[in-house]
Amino acid sequence: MTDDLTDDLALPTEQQAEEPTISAESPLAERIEAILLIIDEPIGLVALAAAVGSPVAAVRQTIETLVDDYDGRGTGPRRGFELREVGGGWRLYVREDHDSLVAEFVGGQAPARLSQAALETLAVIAYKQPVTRSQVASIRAVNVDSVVRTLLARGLITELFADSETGAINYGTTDALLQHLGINSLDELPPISPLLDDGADGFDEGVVR
Amino acid sequence: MTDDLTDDLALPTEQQAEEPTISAESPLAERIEAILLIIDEPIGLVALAAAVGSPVAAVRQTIETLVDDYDGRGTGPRRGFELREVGGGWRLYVREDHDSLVAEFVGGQAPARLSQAALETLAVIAYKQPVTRSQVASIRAVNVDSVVRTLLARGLITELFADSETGAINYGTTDALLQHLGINSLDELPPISPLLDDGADGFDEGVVR
Amino acid sequence: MAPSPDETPETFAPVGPDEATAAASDSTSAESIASDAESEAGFRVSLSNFDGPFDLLLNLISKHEMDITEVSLSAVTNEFIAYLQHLDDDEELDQASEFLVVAATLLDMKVAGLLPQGELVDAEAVALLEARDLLFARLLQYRAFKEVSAWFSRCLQREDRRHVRAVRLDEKHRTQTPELVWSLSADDFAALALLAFAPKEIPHVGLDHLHAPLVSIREQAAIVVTLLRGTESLSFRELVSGIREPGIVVARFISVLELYRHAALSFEQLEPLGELTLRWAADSWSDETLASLGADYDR
Repeated sequence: MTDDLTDDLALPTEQQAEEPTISAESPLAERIEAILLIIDEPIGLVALAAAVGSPVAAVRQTIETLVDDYDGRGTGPRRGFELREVGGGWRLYVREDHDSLVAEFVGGQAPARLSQAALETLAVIAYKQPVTRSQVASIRAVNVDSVVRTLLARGLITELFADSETGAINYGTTDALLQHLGINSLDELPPISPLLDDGADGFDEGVVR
Repeated sequence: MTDDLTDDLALPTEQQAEEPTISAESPLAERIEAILLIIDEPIGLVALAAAVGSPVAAVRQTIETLVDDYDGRGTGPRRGFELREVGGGWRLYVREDHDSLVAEFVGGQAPARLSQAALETLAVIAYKQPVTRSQVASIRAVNVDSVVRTLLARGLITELFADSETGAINYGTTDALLQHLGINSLDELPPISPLLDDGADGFDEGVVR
Repeated sequence: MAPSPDETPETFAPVGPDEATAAASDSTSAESIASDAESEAGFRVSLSNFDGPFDLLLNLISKHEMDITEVSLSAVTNEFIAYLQHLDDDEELDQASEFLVVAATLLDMKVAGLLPQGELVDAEAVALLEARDLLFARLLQYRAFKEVSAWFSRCLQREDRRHVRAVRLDEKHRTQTPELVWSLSADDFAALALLAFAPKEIPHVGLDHLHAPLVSIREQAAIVVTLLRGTESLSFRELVSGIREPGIVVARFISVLELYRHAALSFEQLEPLGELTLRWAADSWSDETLASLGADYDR
């Protein structure tokens, strides 16, 4: 770390001056890029700040600069990759325009699509978590055992804890699901809350005259 | 794509002397960057040219431009990564200045524990070896690419040989796994043979009723 | 388990695979099937295409372009019942209970819709309202999840096409990664392998082999007769005291009803759910009556 000393000193002063020279030229950007190049899962701002030894605020601002930079809104050309915030952290992705090119290069079969039953079960778990298998089954009115197993095997859901009384396992979604959906947190799920709060009871006034 | 127009024009101008027509569809530099972002091993110029669908000469020149670009000799800032030719191929590396940063980050990560998905995949490889990735994927009914990468990186499995016909790589387990399991050879793995002969079918009789 | 043709008459009617019940239900739902054939000849779907009763119900409702909240459920009840006829193999029967619950609720509603509505609010009407509300609520909830699952599907497909940087660490950094935490013994590992090789459909243990012991209503009636004749009156509670098997309690109750039909006993109940008092009332009773008692329940 000793050879980074000058960088470490140089950086905070630039930030103190509020913006002007935060430019991607800052060594902080380089250090962030170095980390981004080696991670194999999204890295959150706090973890990233700890890794590069800079304040979170500075890291956040530099990330924004890098996003712009890669998108061609900086001084250089647009890049073939982009920086996305997905599943609770930042990660380098091939720019969408080039996905078909890369797909052709890596070959490989498209991952098997989830069945409609699996999708619906996944939706129930995402919105109702923590939720037991039998609760999911009663919402869907079908046995969901094998579907839950598929979702577990794919790492889209996980066992959270066992109910202290019944011992029934409660399930929830994983960060991997967020990544597969391309969203950053469960807050980004489309809202359907009015229907979910209490199932039966809340409907009396609204639905039945 | 319209907003790429300036890039399209900007980059290839240098190349226009030699190869006037290469930049027709999308910026060659971007396409090269897209491929470079996802490769594990260095990629040769010819393979790269085939991947991006451009003449080797143009690819060579664009690579040179990118090297300069990442080193800060282009229009943008210097990058935290660099493009280096190693063993006859090109690949992105963390810039050496940041090696200690990366080392600290990697070493400071929480002691790793294999995920359930990784353990199950490892078990499949252990009992089925030599086995290809797609064979494992079909047994697990999920895409196992990233898990296989993890197991490789952890030294628990290794590439044995490429299938003479398909070129698919066959994987097997390493001595490191034997050590973890506390056994001396694969023969000491507890037998689960009835399942291996015929996969799913044999299972029903064995387990149910 | 597979019923042989001559056993079929006992099969549970709404889901029975046999021609007799199919024909019977056909006649009740003939119009709806006929109108299906006319209006949308293509709409012939096997029940297994529907992912549960809500899915089927939702489909039927949307086919008629009705709003769930406004829907005249009697219009779709016949069709729903008609589709239940496709529930005809053992595996589907296992999953049929939810279908039957929904079908029963639908039938209740249809009946209530056909009957003249009085001002009178009785317990049954309230229960029916509750059942309807519950069905609406669950159906709405189901529809919400079904709709949002399309969003999941879109996002997953879009993201499937994306490529993320996921590259092995360079050799020089790989050695610096923390030691792997390993806690599995060879036996654990083998157990894990078993799990990994298991078919992704969870094998489940069928309950088909479990049969409740048969209880004879005739035998129970004989006991009731013996007990009642020996005393002036007896409450039903006393009649079943000490009996643990629900099946016997039920059979004994049915035998009481049967004996009442034959005017062999009278009963008295002062308030709903109150004590049920039984009295022997037969002027002339021959034990031969017992022999034919409960014949309706014979298998």
